[in-house]
Amino acid sequence: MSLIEVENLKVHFPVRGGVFQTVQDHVRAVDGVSFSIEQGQTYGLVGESGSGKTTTGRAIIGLNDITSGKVLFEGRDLATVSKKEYIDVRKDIQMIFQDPFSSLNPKKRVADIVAEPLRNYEKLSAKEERMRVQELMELVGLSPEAIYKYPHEFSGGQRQRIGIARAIALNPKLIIADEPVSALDVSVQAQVLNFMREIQKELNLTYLFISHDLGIIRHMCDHIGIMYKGRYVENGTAEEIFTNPQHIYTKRLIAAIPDSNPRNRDMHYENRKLVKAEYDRLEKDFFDEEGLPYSLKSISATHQVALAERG
Amino acid sequence: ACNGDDKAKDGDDKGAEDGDKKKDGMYSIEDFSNVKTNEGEAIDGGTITFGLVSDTVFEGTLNWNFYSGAPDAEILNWFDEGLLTWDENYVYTNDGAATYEISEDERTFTFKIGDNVNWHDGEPVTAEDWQFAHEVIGNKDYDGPRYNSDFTNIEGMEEYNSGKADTISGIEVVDEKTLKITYIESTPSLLTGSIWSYPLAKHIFGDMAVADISSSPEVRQNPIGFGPFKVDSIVPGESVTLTKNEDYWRGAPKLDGVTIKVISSSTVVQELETGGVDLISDFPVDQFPDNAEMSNVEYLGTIDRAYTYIGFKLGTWDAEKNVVAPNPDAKMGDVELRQAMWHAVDNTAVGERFYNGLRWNATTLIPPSHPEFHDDKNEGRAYDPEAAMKLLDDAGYVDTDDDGFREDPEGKPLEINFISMTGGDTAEPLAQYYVQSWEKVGLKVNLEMLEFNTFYDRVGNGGEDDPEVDVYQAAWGVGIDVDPSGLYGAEALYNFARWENEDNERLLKEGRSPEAFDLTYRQDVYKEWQQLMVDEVPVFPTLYRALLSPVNNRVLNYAIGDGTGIYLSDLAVSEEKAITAE
Amino acid sequence: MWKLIVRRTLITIPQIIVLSLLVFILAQAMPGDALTGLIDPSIDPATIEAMRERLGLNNPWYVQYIDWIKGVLQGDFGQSFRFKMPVSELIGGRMINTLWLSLATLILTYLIAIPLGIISGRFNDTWLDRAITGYTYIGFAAPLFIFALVMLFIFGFQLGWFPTSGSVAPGTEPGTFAYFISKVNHLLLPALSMALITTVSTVQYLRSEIIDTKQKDFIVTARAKGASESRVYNRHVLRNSLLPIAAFFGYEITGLIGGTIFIENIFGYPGMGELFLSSISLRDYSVMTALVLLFGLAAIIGALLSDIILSLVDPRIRIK
Amino acid sequence: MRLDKDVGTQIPDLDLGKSPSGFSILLRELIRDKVAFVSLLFLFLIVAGVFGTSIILDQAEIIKVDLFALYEAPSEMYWLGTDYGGRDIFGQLIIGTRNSLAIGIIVTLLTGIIGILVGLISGYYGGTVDNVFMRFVDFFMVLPTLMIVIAFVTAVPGYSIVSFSLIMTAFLWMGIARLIRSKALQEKELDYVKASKTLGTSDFKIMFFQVLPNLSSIIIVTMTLNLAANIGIESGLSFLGFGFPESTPSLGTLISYARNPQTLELRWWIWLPASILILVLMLSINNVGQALKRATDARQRRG
Amino acid sequence: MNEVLLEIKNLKTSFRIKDNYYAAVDDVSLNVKKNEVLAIVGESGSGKSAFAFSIMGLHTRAQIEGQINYKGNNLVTANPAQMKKLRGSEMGMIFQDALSALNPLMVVGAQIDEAIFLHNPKSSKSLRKKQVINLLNQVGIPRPEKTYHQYPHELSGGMRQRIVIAMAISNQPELLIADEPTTALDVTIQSQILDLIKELKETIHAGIILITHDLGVVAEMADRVAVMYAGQIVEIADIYTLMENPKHPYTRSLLNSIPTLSEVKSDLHVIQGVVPSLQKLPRTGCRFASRIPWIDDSSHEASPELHEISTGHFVRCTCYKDFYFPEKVEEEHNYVAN
Ligand SMILES: Nc1ncnc2c1ncn2[C@@H]1O[C@H](COP(=O)(O)OP(=O)(O)OP(=O)(O)O)[C@@H](O)[C@H]1O
Ligand SMILES: Nc1ncnc2c1ncn2[C@@H]1O[C@H](COP(=O)(O)OP(=O)(O)OP(=O)(O)O)[C@@H](O)[C@H]1O
Ligand SMILES: [Mg+2]
Ligand SMILES: [Mg+2]
Repeated sequence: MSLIEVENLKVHFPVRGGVFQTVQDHVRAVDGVSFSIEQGQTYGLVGESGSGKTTTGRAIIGLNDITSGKVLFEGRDLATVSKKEYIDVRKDIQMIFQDPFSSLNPKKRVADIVAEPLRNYEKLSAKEERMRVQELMELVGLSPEAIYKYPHEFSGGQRQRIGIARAIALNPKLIIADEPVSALDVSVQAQVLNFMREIQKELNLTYLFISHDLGIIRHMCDHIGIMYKGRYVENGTAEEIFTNPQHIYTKRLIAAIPDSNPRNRDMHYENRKLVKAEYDRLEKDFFDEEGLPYSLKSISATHQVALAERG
Repeated sequence: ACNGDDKAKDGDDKGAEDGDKKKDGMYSIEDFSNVKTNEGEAIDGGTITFGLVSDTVFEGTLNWNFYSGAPDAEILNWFDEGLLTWDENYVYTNDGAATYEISEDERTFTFKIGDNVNWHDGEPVTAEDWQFAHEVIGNKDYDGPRYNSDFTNIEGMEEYNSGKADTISGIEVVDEKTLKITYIESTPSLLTGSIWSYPLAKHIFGDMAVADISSSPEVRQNPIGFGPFKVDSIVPGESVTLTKNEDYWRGAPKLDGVTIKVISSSTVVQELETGGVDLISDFPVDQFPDNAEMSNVEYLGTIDRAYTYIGFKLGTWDAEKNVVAPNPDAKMGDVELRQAMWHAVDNTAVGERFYNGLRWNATTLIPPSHPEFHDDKNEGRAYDPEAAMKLLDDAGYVDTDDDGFREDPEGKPLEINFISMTGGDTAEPLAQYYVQSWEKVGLKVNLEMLEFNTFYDRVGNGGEDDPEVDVYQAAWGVGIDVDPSGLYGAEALYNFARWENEDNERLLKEGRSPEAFDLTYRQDVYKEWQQLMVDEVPVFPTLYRALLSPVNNRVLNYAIGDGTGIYLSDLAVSEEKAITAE
Repeated sequence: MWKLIVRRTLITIPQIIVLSLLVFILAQAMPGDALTGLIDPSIDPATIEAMRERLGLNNPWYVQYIDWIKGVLQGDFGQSFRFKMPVSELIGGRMINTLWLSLATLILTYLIAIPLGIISGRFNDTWLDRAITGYTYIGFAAPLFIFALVMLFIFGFQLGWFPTSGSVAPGTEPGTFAYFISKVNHLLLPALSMALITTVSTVQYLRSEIIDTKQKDFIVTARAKGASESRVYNRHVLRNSLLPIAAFFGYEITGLIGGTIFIENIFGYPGMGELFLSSISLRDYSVMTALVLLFGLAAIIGALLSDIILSLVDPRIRIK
Repeated sequence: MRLDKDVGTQIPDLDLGKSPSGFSILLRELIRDKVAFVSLLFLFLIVAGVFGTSIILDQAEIIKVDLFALYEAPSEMYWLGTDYGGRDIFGQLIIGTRNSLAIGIIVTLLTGIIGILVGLISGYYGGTVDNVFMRFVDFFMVLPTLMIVIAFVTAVPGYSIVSFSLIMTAFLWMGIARLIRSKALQEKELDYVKASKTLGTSDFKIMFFQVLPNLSSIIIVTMTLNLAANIGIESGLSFLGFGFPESTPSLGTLISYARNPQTLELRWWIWLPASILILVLMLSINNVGQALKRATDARQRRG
Repeated sequence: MNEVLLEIKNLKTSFRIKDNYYAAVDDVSLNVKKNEVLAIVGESGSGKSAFAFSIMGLHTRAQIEGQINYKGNNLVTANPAQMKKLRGSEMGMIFQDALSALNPLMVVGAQIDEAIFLHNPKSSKSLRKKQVINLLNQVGIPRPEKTYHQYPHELSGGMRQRIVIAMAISNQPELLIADEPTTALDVTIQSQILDLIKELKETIHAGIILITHDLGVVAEMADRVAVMYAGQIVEIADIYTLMENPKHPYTRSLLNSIPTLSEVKSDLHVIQGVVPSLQKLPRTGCRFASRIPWIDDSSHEASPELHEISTGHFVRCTCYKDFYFPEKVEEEHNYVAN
């Protein structure tokens, strides 16, 4: 059984307007998304800005209300579980935020930040708590003495590690990482990515990894879902997506990634042109009248593509 | 004490010098004349500016029959007047616009309006106008404050007022210029201000609904009268300009016109110094010492028909029966306590210190502004703390627990609640001074300063007396009629002391009786009454007041006070422009 | 855009009702009433009581309120108890005075604020800026009433340059040039006194707004395009900095209301603020209530105006 | 040359905007800003002086009327002369300043507390709660506050420091509520709030223990500036005669004596010291407030 | 075609912080030729923008030393009027954040129009409008007439960036400086913008300075690359040399720390620490030394120079010779770093 299964998830935000600020319309931020993640795997969510990646992640962890659909965590539907159970489940899902600067309260010491989840869920004595925090700090590769410092005394990469320490404090099973490195300098990115992979192995974590950088997704993920306007266009293993993209949108996305080999640039440029031409030509076939992708069709056991009914 | 009459005679030599004489900063009303010393020759025409000192604007109800605010009355004075005039003792004379005759039974008055008395629009002032004024005031829709016992004393007025009669039986128009009014009760008060002598122009207001008159443009924007000046224009709340009434019955005024402008008490001095105004009605006495030597004006002075007093709450008001309900157990019920409290305060010092002598120790409840009736032999109760303490000791008010304050005869702590009104700089320290004085004789008094409305609410203006109030300080302006029953009678709501006394009732009654047409009889009655009040002390007067009225040196033929024989139509100026201060 | 106006206007209605209710209850709660001031031995207390009855002052407050609000809905604010004239008429004259005073103050405020703000913002940290900032500091700290008193003292009394009370010289004929001049002469000192104080917040605001805008990327862009410094300021910095000032305009009105009470009181200027204070002490409820309501309305309209102005000048809001 | 290896100390000045304790930064900035520092010292002296002396001073003695010492010019006996009641101006000034300050402080604190509560709840929860609160605040905002307060003061019988403060508070808390709300709205969008939510921290705890500390500097700044404003409002009301009774002197009451032109012109000692004192007080408080404001705004920070 | 357009010699740009000046750009020398793309890469804070601003003369409060020779004129000593003339006409600049680079209160058409007008004040309005529409077409805006009258906030990120580009090229500049023109954009849009710049280069033959921190972009676009670290150029070479044969430890680390599509490495190389802040920059010795602590001190030069190790390939400091990637650097050094 998958650790988490998302079925036809929809998150709509009301748009208010008119004389009385009534609900006029909805932003379909997430509009029918389904995927599942196996224990210990990393699942990548890619898509351009505004495609609903963050909203999906937040809906799972409960930061956004789910309009409809199911989120099954270890078989339990998060929308219907009892409050008590929910608190339990919540411990198992944690989040790493994009911005290491704003995700740590600047007025709190690292010790307090990392201990926050412990204080909420586990009754520990002050000493036990400190021990645990130091342990966690060590785990994320920071000096245990650093717990009395404030976040601003750390570099971006180190802060991201503090965020991770906080996220893993309760031994969660699933970690949702929303663009965990996009705010970091190139040289620091690697630090965090390496580290995330390390603790994944160590703690048998499952990641929902959200990013728009396909290079990083490729590096990190086993499975990938490509989002477009709140829907899926393609879902499959990293291999399948990168070597055998089926949807023109996926193709175009991949073609748009700059090639790091300068010698390929002309070829790459031509390829991009070709893909663009194909995209323009086939747009009608891959998107419905509203310009939204169709629902997913399986083309192999692991690989689904959004195609029109006719195929 | 003295009266305005004396001053009129010997004012000449004093008025100009008072500044120099009073180096010690102490003044006295005797130093002031109420008639302006004329300097220079009158020029033809000219206009003057009259400053209406008021911190609230004039309301603009410019008709004697409807006005309620004092500022309005000051404006009215310039363009309208009563048909009857009175002498310095406030007794009606026969040299006004109308003359009067009294019938044998002293109940019917026959008035004759002068032939040359015409409204500003040229229409004659008629007996019908006079009758009309009574009809309007007596009408049930009348919205002014004039309807009172003076009117109900007219035969048939109450029937008319209640709608039972269509006319007032006691008022008869004999001919165009002759009116006859019959009163129910004959009283000397009739001769001192109790006759309503202000006609209402029927040709203008006759067709209006009574309720609409007071807000009509004929009252507010183009008011009419038959006085020496005519209203030319009005800036509501700010100023009025008047031009002379060529047709004035005493003869055309000498001045071409008058401008009345409202000035606040804070700008009075400045306006006077710069000649912005030529004369004002009431100069704030607290500003006098600093400006006594203003070179371009002469200060006229007269005794104000008013006194300040301290009252003791001795009961409550019975709103059902409309009489006072004395409370024999009132905290202030002990007459010796009240006497002691009078003795404890040094009003001479207060007058000298706070008012530089322009207010002075009051002795009786009839102020010297009524020289015929004020008993200047009666000393009241002089400042004498020793006497006060003795009185208190004797009455059993002694300090039993050594806290410095006296307890009541039962030995219970005595805390007297004293309220006074805010307003003016000195109000608070003055009240505070009284508290201190009482403390000196061992009385514990708590002071609360209240704003006007709250003050009267608590004193019992609405008929509900605040039981928390024991002593209060207030002031009365008194009418030209000396009769004090409206303030101290058992049926008077304004008897805030809620005091009732048989002798008092008797004396008040005697003062209004037909016998009192005899002056000495009436003087004796009021002398006795003044003494009664000094003995009983339901209230005690604290200060009498001077009314100061600076007048620019260029102004000629001006006087304040009554019975001077100088009229506004005589007013003239010696220079085109007001003289400014050096 | 119109939706905004409609919505704001609709919201205004309950605001007005609550405001009127509040004021009315307050008025009723005040000790004394319009006739308390008539205490005078020559006036029969029974007469006063009868007048009170006739004026409905003895009715329960809600009856009085309903009577009153009925009238207001028909545009009738009732009669002034003290002035015995329709409240609307009474206020009418005062309103014009206050309107002129406010207008003059506003004009002066901006006449002072805009150049000072611009100089101070553009040349920040120069001695000129320091002088202006110093002025704003003092202006910020000086209570209006102290400043007004001092102004009155110096220019009204000592130097005698300006009249010290009233709104127009007595006897000047309305409509004439002399009348106009006299009006202007009377409101100059009060308006200037108020403007000198109220302007400082605008100066400060404009200054920091300019300093802010100066550092914006699009200013660098303008320079990169080759625009001269003066063009950068006139076309880009100023326009963008004045926007919040324009939006502030409506709120200035709210600020003026408080100011006029002091100013009119100190300068004896017969306007609504002055009338308000006297109607309070005279317990002239109908006038007082109407005045508060009008001032409230002015504030509401001011806020509305600000929103509208902002949405007119700022395309980012206009679109919505 | 080798760099200091302690990364922790390498970074700090990368982002001074957020700091461990807003307060210490504010203080540091204050001390650095000479004008503000002098103002602060001054303020401290005034406050300490006023509260200190007012303990020693015999208030009853000060408001005691002395008929034989009216309008005394300043002398050794009466440092700042006396008023028309023969009362010592210096004493009144001290007590008046104390009263004005007390009112200012009480009102500032009360409005602060209400404003913070309302603003925080409104901004943090947003949505309907916010809507309701903000309609309410909007309503209060457009009230002609001064007039309503005057009406209130007139209607409320026998007011004291407490009731007067309450009345003022009732109409002055909206500004700070609005400010706090808008800041809370911004703050709650920051990831640390979201993080706390996902960690199971209760809304109450997040609001008061996570968000509130981050608003501390802005609160301090606003409260400081409000303090000046509130003292101004109090003295303004007293000036108009709707503040304290005379027996409770305040700066405004002392200044209002100047409305008597004689006092204004001839007896400067009654109103001038109070005017100067209030000016200096406001100037100092404002200076401190402005300096604090600069300190919180990283861009404007000096040095 | 290969004439030198811009020659920068020993450029030093310093900012005043408290009472001292600190150089954000420290002794930078390089050339830009016509028709070539010179990429400048480096971490945040390495001085790239400060460098670009210095060339354009856009610093308001900075001290600039050295020479910036543009077509033989030294821009450092040029007077404001001369600079004003050059800016926007011969030298165009594209900014990173297109939204904030556009005046929110002006329609975009007017903003481009202004760029033209400033250098051709006599041209007629209608003519300019035509030019603007042309430019909008040129940068690939679908309905230029409509877009002309739109405000920046009404446009998408990609569109805005195009407007900024249109503005920069409106007067056919000979030198175009693009400061991270695509950082804020999605990959698909980024590729469009990059292609656009590429096409522009072909049409206007300008010399382009492309500032970026994305090595992918560099690989796609650059002819030559300068790598900046802490205000200095640490390596400069043509694109192929640099990508295939990087020498400086910083360049090498950088290249190794980026995940690529082609080869999935299990571990990325990690560079320790961050670029120190301006005040804390080491002013002597090898500025990168602290971030490669496993390299012996003796490998570094006392005052590192740029060494030309092959034609057109310059590397700073001798430490590159001894550089190697340590095994598992992280474990060893994280603790040291705290
Ligand atoms: N609270 C909200 N209210 C209204 N709309 C929202 C809200 N949150 C997100 N949206 C909208 O939902 C859509 C999806 O947003 P989301 O943040 O999930 O995108 P994303 O893929 O994470 O984009 P990015 O790469 O920019 O982070 C966007 O159009 C966004 O404007
Ligand atoms: N106006 C300025 N005043 C003071 N210091 C400045 C100023 N502008 C830049 N700096 C400092 O100069 C150094 C270089 O900044 P610069 O903006 O050039 O970096 P960058 O390489 O462009 O970084 P990024 O990739 O983040 O844009 C940084 O340490 C920065 O803090
Ligand atoms: Mg996102
Ligand atoms: Mg940069």
